Amino acid sequence: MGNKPKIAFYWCSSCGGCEESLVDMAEAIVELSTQIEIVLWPVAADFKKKDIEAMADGEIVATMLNGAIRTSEQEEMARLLRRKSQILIAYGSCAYTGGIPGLSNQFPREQLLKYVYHDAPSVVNPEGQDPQTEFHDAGRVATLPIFSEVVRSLDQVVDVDYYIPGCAPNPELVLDAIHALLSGNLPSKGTVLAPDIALCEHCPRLKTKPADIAIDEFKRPHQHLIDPNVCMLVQGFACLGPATRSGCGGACLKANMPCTGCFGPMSNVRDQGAKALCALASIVAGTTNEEIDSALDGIPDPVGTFYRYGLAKSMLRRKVNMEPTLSK
Amino acid sequence: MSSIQRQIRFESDRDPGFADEIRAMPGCELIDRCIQCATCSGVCPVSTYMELTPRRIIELTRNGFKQDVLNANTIWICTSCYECQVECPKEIGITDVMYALKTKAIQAGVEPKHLGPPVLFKEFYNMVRKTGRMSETQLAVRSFIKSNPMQMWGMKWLGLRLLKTGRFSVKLEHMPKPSVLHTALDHADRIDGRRAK
Amino acid sequence: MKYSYFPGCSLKATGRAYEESFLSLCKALDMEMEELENWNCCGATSFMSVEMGAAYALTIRNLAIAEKAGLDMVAPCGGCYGILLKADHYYKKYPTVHESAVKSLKTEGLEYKGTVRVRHPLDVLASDLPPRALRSKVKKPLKGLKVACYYGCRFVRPIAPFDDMHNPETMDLLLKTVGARIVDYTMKGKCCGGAMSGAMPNVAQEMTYLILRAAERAEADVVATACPLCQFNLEAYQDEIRAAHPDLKPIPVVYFTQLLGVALGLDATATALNRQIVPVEPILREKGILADEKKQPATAGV
Amino acid sequence: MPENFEPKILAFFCNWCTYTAADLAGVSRMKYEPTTRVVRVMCSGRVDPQFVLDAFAHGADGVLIGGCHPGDCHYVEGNYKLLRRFRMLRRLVASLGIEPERLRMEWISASEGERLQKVVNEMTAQIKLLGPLELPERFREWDTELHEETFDKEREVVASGQ
Amino acid sequence: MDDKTIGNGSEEVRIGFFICHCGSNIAGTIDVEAVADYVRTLPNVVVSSDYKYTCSVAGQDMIVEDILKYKLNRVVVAACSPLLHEKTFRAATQRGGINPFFFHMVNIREHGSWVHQDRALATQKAMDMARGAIARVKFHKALEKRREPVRQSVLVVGGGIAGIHAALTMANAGKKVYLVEREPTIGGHMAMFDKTFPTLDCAACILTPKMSEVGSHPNIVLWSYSEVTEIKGYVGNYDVTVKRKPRYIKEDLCVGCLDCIDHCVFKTGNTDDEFNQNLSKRKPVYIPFAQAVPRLVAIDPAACTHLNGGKCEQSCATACDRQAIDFEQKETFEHIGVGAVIVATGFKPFDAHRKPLYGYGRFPDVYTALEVERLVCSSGPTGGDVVLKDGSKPKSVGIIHCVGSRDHQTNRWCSRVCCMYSLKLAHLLKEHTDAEIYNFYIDIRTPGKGYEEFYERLQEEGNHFIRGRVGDITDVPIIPEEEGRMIVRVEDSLAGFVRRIPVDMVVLATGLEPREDASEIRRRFNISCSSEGFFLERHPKLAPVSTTTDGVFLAGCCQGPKDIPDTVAQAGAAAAESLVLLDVGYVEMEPMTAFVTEKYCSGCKTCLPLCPFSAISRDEEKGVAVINPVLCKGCGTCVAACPSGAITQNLFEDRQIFAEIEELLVHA
Repeated sequence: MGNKPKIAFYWCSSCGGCEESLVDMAEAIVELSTQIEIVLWPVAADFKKKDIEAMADGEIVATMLNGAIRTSEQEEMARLLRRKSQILIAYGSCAYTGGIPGLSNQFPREQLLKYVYHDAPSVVNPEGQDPQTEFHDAGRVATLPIFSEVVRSLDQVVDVDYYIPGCAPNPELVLDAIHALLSGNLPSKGTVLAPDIALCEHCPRLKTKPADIAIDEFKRPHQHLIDPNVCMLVQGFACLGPATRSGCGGACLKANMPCTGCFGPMSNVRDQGAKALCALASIVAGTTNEEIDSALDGIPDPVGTFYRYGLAKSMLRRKVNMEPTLSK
Repeated sequence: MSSIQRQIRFESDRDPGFADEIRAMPGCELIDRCIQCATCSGVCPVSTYMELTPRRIIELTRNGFKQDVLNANTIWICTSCYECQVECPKEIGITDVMYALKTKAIQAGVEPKHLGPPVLFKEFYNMVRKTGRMSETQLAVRSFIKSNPMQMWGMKWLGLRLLKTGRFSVKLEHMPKPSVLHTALDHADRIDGRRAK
Repeated sequence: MKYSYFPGCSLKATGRAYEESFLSLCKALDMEMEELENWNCCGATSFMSVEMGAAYALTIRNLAIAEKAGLDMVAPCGGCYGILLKADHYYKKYPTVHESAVKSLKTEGLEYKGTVRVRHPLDVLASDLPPRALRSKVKKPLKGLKVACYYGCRFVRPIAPFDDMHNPETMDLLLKTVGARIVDYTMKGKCCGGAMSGAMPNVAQEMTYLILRAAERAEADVVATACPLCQFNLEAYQDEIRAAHPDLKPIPVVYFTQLLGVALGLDATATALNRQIVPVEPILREKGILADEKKQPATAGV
Repeated sequence: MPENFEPKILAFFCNWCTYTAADLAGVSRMKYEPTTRVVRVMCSGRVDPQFVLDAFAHGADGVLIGGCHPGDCHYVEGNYKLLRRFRMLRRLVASLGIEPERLRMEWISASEGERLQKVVNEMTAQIKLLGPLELPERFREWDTELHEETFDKEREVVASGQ
Repeated sequence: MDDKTIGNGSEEVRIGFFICHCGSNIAGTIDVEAVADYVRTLPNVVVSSDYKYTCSVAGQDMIVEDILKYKLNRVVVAACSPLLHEKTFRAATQRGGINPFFFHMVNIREHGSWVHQDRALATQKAMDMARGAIARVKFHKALEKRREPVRQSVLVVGGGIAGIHAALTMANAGKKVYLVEREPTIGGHMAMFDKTFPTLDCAACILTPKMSEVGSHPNIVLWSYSEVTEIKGYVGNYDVTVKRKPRYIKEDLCVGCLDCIDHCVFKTGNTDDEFNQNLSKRKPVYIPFAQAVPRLVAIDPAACTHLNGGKCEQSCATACDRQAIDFEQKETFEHIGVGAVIVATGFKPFDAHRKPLYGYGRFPDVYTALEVERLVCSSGPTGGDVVLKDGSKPKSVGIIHCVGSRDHQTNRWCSRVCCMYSLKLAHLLKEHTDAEIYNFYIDIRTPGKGYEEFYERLQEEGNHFIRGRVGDITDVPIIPEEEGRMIVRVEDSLAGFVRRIPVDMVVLATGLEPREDASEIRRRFNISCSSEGFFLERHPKLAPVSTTTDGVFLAGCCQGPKDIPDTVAQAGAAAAESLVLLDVGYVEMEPMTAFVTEKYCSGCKTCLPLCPFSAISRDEEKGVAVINPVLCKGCGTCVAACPSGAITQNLFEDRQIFAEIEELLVHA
């Protein structure tokens, strides 16, 4: 067993969906397990941090890390695994671009803690206790990691070799990645392991999009019936398909929902949200501020629309000043 | 015997700071734009009575000939009808310049002490500062006493006519609460174009 | 329709007829005029000639009070109207004026945001009434009465918010509406010399003479004005002018509000015609607009 | 705020109108604040929101986009395309806590050198009041937020492992 | 990416930086040596030097020599605006043996030394800008300019003296000319003038021969009563649509005998004659004036009884023995292709109603200058008799200069011609009436050959010159001699007092302003306007007849007020510029077009509706967008919008711009 390549899976700030996607490989994972040795997988097996610490640097062939980085423990583990691994793969949207946890970059840390420990309707906290990083009781010390101000993607913390996008990634992509890994047939460093072309490429609805499209009004998907055969943009729904990497198989569109952009941008794009915004706004109808604004009013939350998965990795990364500023 | 005077002006006769003070007052900032077209003098209904026409006032002011400007009767003749200001092709606030110059003359104490308008202005000013309102008859009487008491006699018929039509009142009008105005006006800036300390 | 009303000093004295006729007219037309609380003199031309900062503060104080009331502010006196407009404009344009006024207002707990719309009765009557409201109330059209409308300076200078700066005609239109014939003459926007009438009477009277004579040559029966200073100046010195220019015939000078009141059939107190130095009733009777004195009881109430 | 804060305004000027207006301001020797750094593009329609965000991310205190007046675009309607993006972008930028005064779009025609001068001076004054944006500094701060904690631990681990 | 080898191929990037002093224009405000020293420290910079005048021959030679000496493959020059000298330095770069697009220019004069005062800050800005350029030029690629043939024909818009002269010049050089005039005849304003200053030669005598030459020239197609409605394409290859309004006359049949006019049911004129400034009447069927070209009548649909649905015996039609009258005529459209366009659409006289002060429209005997031109003209409404509205001859005439000009309330500019034409009219009025003539002026401007001499002649002829802008014209007399006359109230500013001068006639020297539809025309031809509304030349000194659109040139007063000699000179210049374009025979297209990298294009169609030139189409088979480089004008809008980053614009590539932005913001 000692000769099999060592592979580690780890999770940071994530929902567990990425772990689920590993399990979704089903039989393939059993077959894989004959070729690899899993050295860390907190969800599925009992390995300890000290086991990893005991390894030599670079002893792990590859680590697939999912989840964004928000706590000191996560940063510490990311560093540790980086040191011990030859290849570090950011696995899933959160590790890749910050993902849904990245949306909390719109709020100050204190506000989040206050909500979660005091104000949320489901909270029962009669003493108004706040979590402490250290707790002393009868000579014993219990510690919690530090909760940082800012959520970061994995590559904002440590050097990353490859990215597998998706919320969650689909199993085919993962398998392809692992096979490439095992065969040593790897692309250049920094590559996103998904097709470098937008989702529209394969979208069956594309043929219904006219060459002279002009959007009068953006609509919100939950307020309207959606025609399952017609291009989402033609219907006025803010679909991020044109600005999002394919590889997901168009899962959301198959479920008759517009693409929300979880696979991130193509390689020629630096900021998915800005590009998506630009592409969508460019085809809005109207020539005056009023006309344009009324069309754009259908996108009440631009950050949530264009940076649902990518705020942490976007050019601005986080809300700069926490006071609301725009007067209409 | 009147002696012949030199009419020349030397650079030392100019007071450029004076021109700057006027420029800094509201409505007077554009005097340097003047092309001396003379529309102001042409349209002014009373330019025919002025020692210096409005055009010359602008030219002398922007060059800082303070004494010439303040000592001419022009600024006291101006009725403030704004014809010059609205017709000026360079949109210079000529009437505002006239106001600015009047305040400068009174500040400098060079206003003609017995000419009707400056006497009236000061009486009006004092009365409004005190009572907050202007009482026509009182103002007329006070102004005449200080400028031309004889003229009052000529006005007796006018007084009578007003009395007959119920338009004559010797009462001193005032605001219900003039004290608030006293405080308020005491706190206003002197806008005189001088740089604040 | 409700307005803040800024009478100004003259309307309480020599311009009494203006206030009386204007307020009765408003009443007849369902326009409510609420006199501004503790208002002060606008400052006119005189105050500004002595001290500029206090002058603007003085004027703006009235605007600040009106802003609290939240209504349009009606100033019938041309002098007040012009200076209020200008102060509002300069308050926004010149930081020196602004800062000075802010400091001054603060002592009284006032502030002026710059939202007050200063209006003149000409403007209000011409623009705010529903169409035909005035015409439908006419009881005695001023048929055959030839009126020279005289505007003077301040409605249109230096700022003209509601009329043509060079050829104002709001008053013409209003009086035409009630049946008067408007005569055309070229002096209607020239200065009456009002500011000088006391201080330099000879200058002012010369200016007045030209205006009255032009109106007379245009065969006007009566001159209509919209400013107490113009009215006073054009009417009160006609005897003195005649001393120098015997050719000038007496010509009645009234407020346009008086003529409108007559047309609406308001009574003599309401139109304040008794305050004329040069009486206007004779010509109104001659034209059959007012009933003959002797026949009056017989036609009263018709 | 640092003493003598000189804002950095990244400006995108279209070749035909605003860039030419800036040239005209130069030829007319109109003085304005030395705060702008101009990127010339052929048309304001070329301005990609990525450029704007990249500028902020790299230390711009403000971004100014200058194009032709509506109807005057040398390329017919590039400025309208910009306008549409800009209307959305300003909402996005505002929701990310950047004051709206820091992102400005102006139509300045080739003859409006004076306007260019006014806009630059006005924007400079506004940004001076707001103070520096300093995103690169903030990024550094965010990236090193946990360093004390994690580096110490890492050093411990490394030390104990040896 | 490796900094040393980015750009074209794998060669090492070697940049030469040259900063210009521009005498003291730049060096007076910017420490150019410090900038050069700083740039020398930047990566890939091999040589960095400053020079007094980089655009001089010696300066350019220095660049060429340094390219060879240091094996440079990139050049950055920090000097004036690229709009001025980019071409110069690209050419120098090419002479050095490398592709001209490996060059980039930094504008530290117009955007630097001329607009800033603080030396340290201006120098800092120059360093930043240089660093931005160094960063971007690394990513430059070799580009080639495409050549397109130029059509050998030209469109002249407007048939005034400018259009006439430009058309004849081109036609005489053997080029095909389409001359489009809105009115029924060519001639423009000049045809309305009586005499021309300062020589006093008769306007008609010098203009009409040129007009008939246009009418008969084999190379000129003259479309009067027509308008250009659409223009598409690009320099050398414009597609133009011309609307021909119906004149209700078959042009090929009409011989200009004018019998129809004689036989019109209206025995006298029934509508204002615009050619005579509405001082007389004309019939609905008319010819604007005797020497009109083309000599064709027109029927005015607003005045003609029949065309207004009224009952008319149509005696004009029966009178025409060639059956040339056609009441059924409809507007038609002509489509032509031309290589160049000369816009010569002229001016509009200032509307004197806008200065109510002068009583135009109020007092009957206040005239505009153009009206007086017609009054003094022997072919005018009075046959050259200068009479007032009541038929009498004026004894005293006031000419008011600068009406509407030099005035912030109306037009700020000096209209340039009014002083001289006022002098001319003063002379003519004196000659016709022997009246006292008063000129009321602000300044008399006579900068032209023989102009000052003409002024002097007028002074000697006994005309009065009063320096003062008139403040009032009134009919209210104050002394008996003023009774019944207009009184001009003016300050004689040289005497220093106000004067009242009674006159019988007032002439308003109205200025020149852009035509009302100037901004519509400007949009149609894709050219710019200055703030006052005259068409903007590309450069006031160096490209006075060119516009920001290549191949579109300006002539005459549409570019700004000017007199006839200047107009003709400018028209000649516009013709010469057009000839250069046509005779070279091809145009080089700027290579800053966009292209699609197919493998990145998802075919999402975002770009398709964005191109105003329809340059983007979709290859349905491949499912990708395709840009036609001939139609692409290089705006870059599609590039910004492409959500895949699949479109690249030459010279404005994302990586170039990103590099520039990021380096501009690093503080040196």
